[in-house]
Amino acid sequence: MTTKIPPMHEGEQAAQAPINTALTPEQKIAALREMLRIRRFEQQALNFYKQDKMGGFLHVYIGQESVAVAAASLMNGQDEMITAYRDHGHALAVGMGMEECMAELFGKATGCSKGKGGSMHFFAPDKHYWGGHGIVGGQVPLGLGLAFALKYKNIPGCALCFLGDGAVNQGPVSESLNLASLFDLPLVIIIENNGYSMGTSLERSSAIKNYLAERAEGYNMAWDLANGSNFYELRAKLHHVMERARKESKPCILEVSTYRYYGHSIADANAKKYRTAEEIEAYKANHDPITLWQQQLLQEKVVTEAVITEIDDAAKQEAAASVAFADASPWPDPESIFEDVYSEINQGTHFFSDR
Amino acid sequence: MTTKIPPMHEGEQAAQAPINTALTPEQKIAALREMLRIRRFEQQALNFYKQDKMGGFLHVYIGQESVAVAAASLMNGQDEMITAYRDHGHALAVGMGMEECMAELFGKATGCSKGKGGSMHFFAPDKHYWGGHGIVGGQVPLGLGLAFALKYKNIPGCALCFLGDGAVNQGPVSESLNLASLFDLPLVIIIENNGYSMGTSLERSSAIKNYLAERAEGYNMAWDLANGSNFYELRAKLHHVMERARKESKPCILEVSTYRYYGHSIADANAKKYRTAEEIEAYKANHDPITLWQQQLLQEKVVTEAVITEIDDAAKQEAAASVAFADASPWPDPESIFEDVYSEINQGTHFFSDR
Amino acid sequence: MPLITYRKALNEAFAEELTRDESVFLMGEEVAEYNGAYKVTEGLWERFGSKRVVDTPISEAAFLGLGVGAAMMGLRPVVELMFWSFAYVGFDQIINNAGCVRYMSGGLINVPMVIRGPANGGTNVGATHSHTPENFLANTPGLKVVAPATPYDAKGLMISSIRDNDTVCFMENTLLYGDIGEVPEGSYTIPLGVADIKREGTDISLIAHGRAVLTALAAAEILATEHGISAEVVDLRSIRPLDEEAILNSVAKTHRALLVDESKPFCGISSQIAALIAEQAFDELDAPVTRVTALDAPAIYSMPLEKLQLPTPERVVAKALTLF
Amino acid sequence: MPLITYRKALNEAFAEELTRDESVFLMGEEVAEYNGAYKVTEGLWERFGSKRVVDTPISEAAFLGLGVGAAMMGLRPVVELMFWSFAYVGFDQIINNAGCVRYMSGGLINVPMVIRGPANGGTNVGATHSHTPENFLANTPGLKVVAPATPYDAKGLMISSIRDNDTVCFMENTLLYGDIGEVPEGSYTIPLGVADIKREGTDISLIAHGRAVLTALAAAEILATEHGISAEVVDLRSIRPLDEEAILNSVAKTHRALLVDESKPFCGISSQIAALIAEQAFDELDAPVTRVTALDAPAIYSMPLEKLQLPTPERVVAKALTLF
Ligand SMILES: Cc1ncc(C[n+]2csc(CCOP(=O)(O)OP(=O)(O)O)c2C)c(N)n1
Ligand SMILES: Cc1ncc(C[n+]2csc(CCOP(=O)(O)OP(=O)(O)O)c2C)c(N)n1
Ligand SMILES: [Mg+2]
Ligand SMILES: [Mg+2]
Repeated sequence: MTTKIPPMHEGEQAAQAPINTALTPEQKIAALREMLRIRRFEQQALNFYKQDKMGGFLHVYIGQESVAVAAASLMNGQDEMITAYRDHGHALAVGMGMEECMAELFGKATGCSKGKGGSMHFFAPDKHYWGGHGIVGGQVPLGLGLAFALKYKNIPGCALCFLGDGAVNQGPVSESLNLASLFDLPLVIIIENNGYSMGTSLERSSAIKNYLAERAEGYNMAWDLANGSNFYELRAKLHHVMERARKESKPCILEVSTYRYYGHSIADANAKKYRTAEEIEAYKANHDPITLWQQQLLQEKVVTEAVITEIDDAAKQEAAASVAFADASPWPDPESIFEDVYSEINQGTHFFSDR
Repeated sequence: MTTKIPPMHEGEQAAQAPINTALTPEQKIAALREMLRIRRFEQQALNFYKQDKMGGFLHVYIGQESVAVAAASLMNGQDEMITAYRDHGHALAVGMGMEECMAELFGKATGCSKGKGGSMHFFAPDKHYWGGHGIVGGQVPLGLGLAFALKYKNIPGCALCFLGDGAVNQGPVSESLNLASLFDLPLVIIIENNGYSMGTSLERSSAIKNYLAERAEGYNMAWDLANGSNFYELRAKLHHVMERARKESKPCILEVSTYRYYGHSIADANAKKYRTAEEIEAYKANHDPITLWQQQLLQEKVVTEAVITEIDDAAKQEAAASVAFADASPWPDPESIFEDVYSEINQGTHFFSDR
Repeated sequence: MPLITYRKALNEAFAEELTRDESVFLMGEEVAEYNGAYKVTEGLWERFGSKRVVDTPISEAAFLGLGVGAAMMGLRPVVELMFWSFAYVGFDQIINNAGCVRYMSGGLINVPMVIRGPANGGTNVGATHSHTPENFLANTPGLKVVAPATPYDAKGLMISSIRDNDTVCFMENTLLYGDIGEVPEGSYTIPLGVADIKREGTDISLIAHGRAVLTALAAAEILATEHGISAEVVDLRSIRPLDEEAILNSVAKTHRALLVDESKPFCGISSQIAALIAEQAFDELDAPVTRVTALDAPAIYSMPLEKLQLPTPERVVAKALTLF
Repeated sequence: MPLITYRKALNEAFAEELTRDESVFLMGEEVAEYNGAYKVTEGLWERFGSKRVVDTPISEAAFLGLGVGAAMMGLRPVVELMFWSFAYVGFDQIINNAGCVRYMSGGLINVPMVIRGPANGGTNVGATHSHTPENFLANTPGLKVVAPATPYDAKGLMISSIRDNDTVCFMENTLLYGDIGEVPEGSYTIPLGVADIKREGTDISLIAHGRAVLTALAAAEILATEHGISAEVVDLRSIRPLDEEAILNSVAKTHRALLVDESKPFCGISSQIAALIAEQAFDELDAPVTRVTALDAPAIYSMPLEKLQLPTPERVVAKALTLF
């Protein structure tokens, strides 16, 4: 007997799921706006990364925007979210501001982490957003802890924990599956399967029967698949597993097929070597989640082309403004290196310094 | 489609497996002798542990002897073996001497590890035996490496890697399953499922559908189950998966149901708290692998009661002699603390000492 | 004051805090139904139930990470490592999550967790089970590290650690669990970062943490009775925050420093204290700062040799005499 | 002599050893088809094939353990950690397996493995990606630790490390990969445990490893030209085995020691060197042993601040001047 969740609300049927028919036009437009905001934000970040306005890595989410936006659209104020280093999309989706995020990329004092975390380490606990984690798979045990805390506190929410297809092979992820199932925790694990971990295709990183999510079977845990290009399907499937987590306190894995257009990070010199240009273009042409959502909304007459352009222009302007904000913001004070290490106010007395 | 190995040579049929019909009476008796030697060795160790002749932990294998003996009986000089801290049985089964093993328990210079490793850390590379590892699950990645080396060197052997039912939940174990399957390594993973990890029953430690070994499915890896009380079945199933590893370079998991009579270690004050006396006695009475093998051999007229007694007495004497040897052996020289750290002869020049 | 064991002192600290604060829970392998491998959590599962005292599978990485996640949400997990030696299978969770999240979030997130368990050699369990990683932990800005030597300190420091808003790595010692000392009933705290002069003296400072404090005290007694040397014993108690002032004051008084440390010498805690004294009390020193540590090899199993591998009062005395 | 990069020097070492010894293989994430995240293994997969240059999934614990198991069987794995920061997810394999198996087997088993990758801050990747765990590794008897500062040293030390019969932890640095220096063609070895005087001097010893050596050299130049102070720069090259003699000889000559260390100060490599000098060269010292290290906080992301967090020539000069 499989633990796969029985088929429901897939493909064209997904629009009919109650969670989707309940959407107002405003909500549908809001989802489009969020996706566009993420894309425009990251495109700006890309530009300024190339101009050396930021350092380190920049892992862009472009191509995957639907996933974070669908998940965030279902959060009810009692749910929690955590993800890996490809975290800008999730951050904006839960409501973090472009300015604080861009300023963080610029390493400025006005950044969401005061310039201390950088691209991989965005956090907004007030928005139920727990990062932004740089070590592959490392966020999953933490997500388990979020789910544990929800249950412990009798809060009927769920913890949404995102990870990549490559991350599934980290040991702590497997350990977490066992614990989540054993303890019946409201943990929703979302594998954003974009087919690659850096330059390694799924086939070269993972021994599986058919799907990564199928590993849930070994832990007697429910699992399902979703098409990341279909916003309605994503919402329907996510809603189902989130409700199951909230109401029955049961974990599951949802594997979402998606794609990233850029290299692993912007430092990825090989971005075009392990994939063909055709593969990338085919995805952009046929599966782009934003394009498809726009088409859907046009078809539903929820928007016109003009409205789309208006929303997009606003997103572009907001992104440009966030760059201006970041650029104009001050660097953190050198003394701030020593701040925020420990929770005490007067930290100087508490730890070693060579100064 | 399941990756479970189809039923074959189970229960009473197992005696008919070619690998078993090929056994000479001498070989059958040898197997009995090995099991009895392990049991008598450990009973002696137990006695002298209680007399403070040894320190630390003593994890006895009594009740599980058939597993290591069946596996060792199938090793062909090109196979490798590795296990956890409950390692005396495997050590004796591959041919380590009682004297060097007992002396190691006594912490003597004549011990197999010169008194440096202790009960949990027996090694005999010349006998293809790679330990004896104290960190739960830690031997599994190493076993993966043994299998990797076999394949790399084009040696048509297999690596036998034992672990407990509790150890299955360590992350590096899952990682190793993926790698073994992805790289097609000749790794035979044997879960000695004795129902408990310390005081925790399988149900309290592991979320599974039916069997731990079933987790192999998620890695597209073959798996099977074996009854640890049935020596013929163990051999038949082990032989099948070992041959598959040797000839096709394919990994698998074999889950063996077994039982330990004593507490987790001899320091386990709770040994009788998490299991009922009835459970233990029922196992001893109905499932003891040595008793059952003796009955089998009596039935086959391979042995008489007298022969059994003779073999057993010899085992007892050998065990007693190993104690005498260990007791009479010298302590290691204090200077030897500094030896064997690094491979250089003149180690003193190479590392820090406060002396 | 009641005389109780170090083990019981810890147990009382847990019971106090479990009672006082609903957000405190204990977690680890065998901590609940089995009462703890070393019985430190004895009776607590019966008293507080499965929600507050939680048994786990053998998955240190996952349950340490669970602790971090739960702590970020405001709970106060007290996570047991059956041995600190097992920390290495969950080391990423300790260093990168517990240690870095506060900083990387610009102070938005606290991780009020205690990670506890024994960290010691001397029990014939061989190298894999005898690690003393307090130096790795204390090296990591963001983590706090505590190592009590007495039942009194164990209880007071544990209560403080549970109430602390940062992750505290609490280093216990299986050889001390049975030690008996005076411990007040009820709650009391000992602030982290305050060393304790366990014996006053004028001629040499013996500086130690954990069980090495007892070795130092034994050595001080021998130095006094057999050699007429008055040794001061400074018990660091807390390694990070470190009470640098207490160390420097003692050295300014005695002008000689000998560090006693059961962990390995290369980049050990004693290296750090030696470096501190060498830099900041150079002019006070009448003799080189010196140390007695674990002999620098993996922990040996053999019973008599393992005893020699850890600092003994005799080795401390012998080394001390070279400074006069 | 050809002028090549540090990266290329390492690449040549691998190519030499892969050619010379069939038992050598490279393994790690993206080391083969992708040429290595930092291109250190560029071209080797094409040249030596998938058997000798092996891509892995993101499973450090498993492939580090695989390396140990294969090394026990006589192979010579050279395992890449894309960053040494990722060592913590496989730390048990490094400390308990690579570090302890030889000892626990009474010398029956060698583990001739190299674990390599960059260990440095300074590249704006934040705290999780900027760890420098050479002190944790060097603390562990059984492991060797090497940290070359120049292309020449990188190649010679790598060849020695691959041929060494123990596990060598090889600490590279992404900021050095592009540095150019003279490197002989073909094979040559630099023995582990031999420091190198990178600049002779008489007034003060600047002692460092890895990239801090370059910082020390820059500082020495400033001290010479602007302050008339002659600084000797001791490059440890190998941290364990440690060339204690070279350190002590230099201090005996200059009577002043300043340690420059990019890692965190608490129980860092510089603590160990300071403790060594304080104990063994006490009478030689005309001033306290002192240090310049990474500022003691998790690595900050912000670009200008991260530069300040690591030792700079200016900080070294300022500190050096306090010793005169
Ligand atoms: C433990 C660890 N190993 C390696 C890395 C380097 N690394 C960062 S991301 C990545 C690939 C992850 O791929 P995937 O999980 O599929 O996520 P995606 O990048 O596709 O979103 C690797 C190897 C790391 N950060 N942490
Ligand atoms: C990483 C780690 N965690 C915990 C322990 C302590 N420990 C030793 S054995 C054991 C139970 C293992 O049970 P199982 O795998 O079923 O093997 P069995 O003892 O039954 O043979 C535990 C928890 C350890 N040695 N290593
Ligand atoms: Mg991916
Ligand atoms: Mg078991």
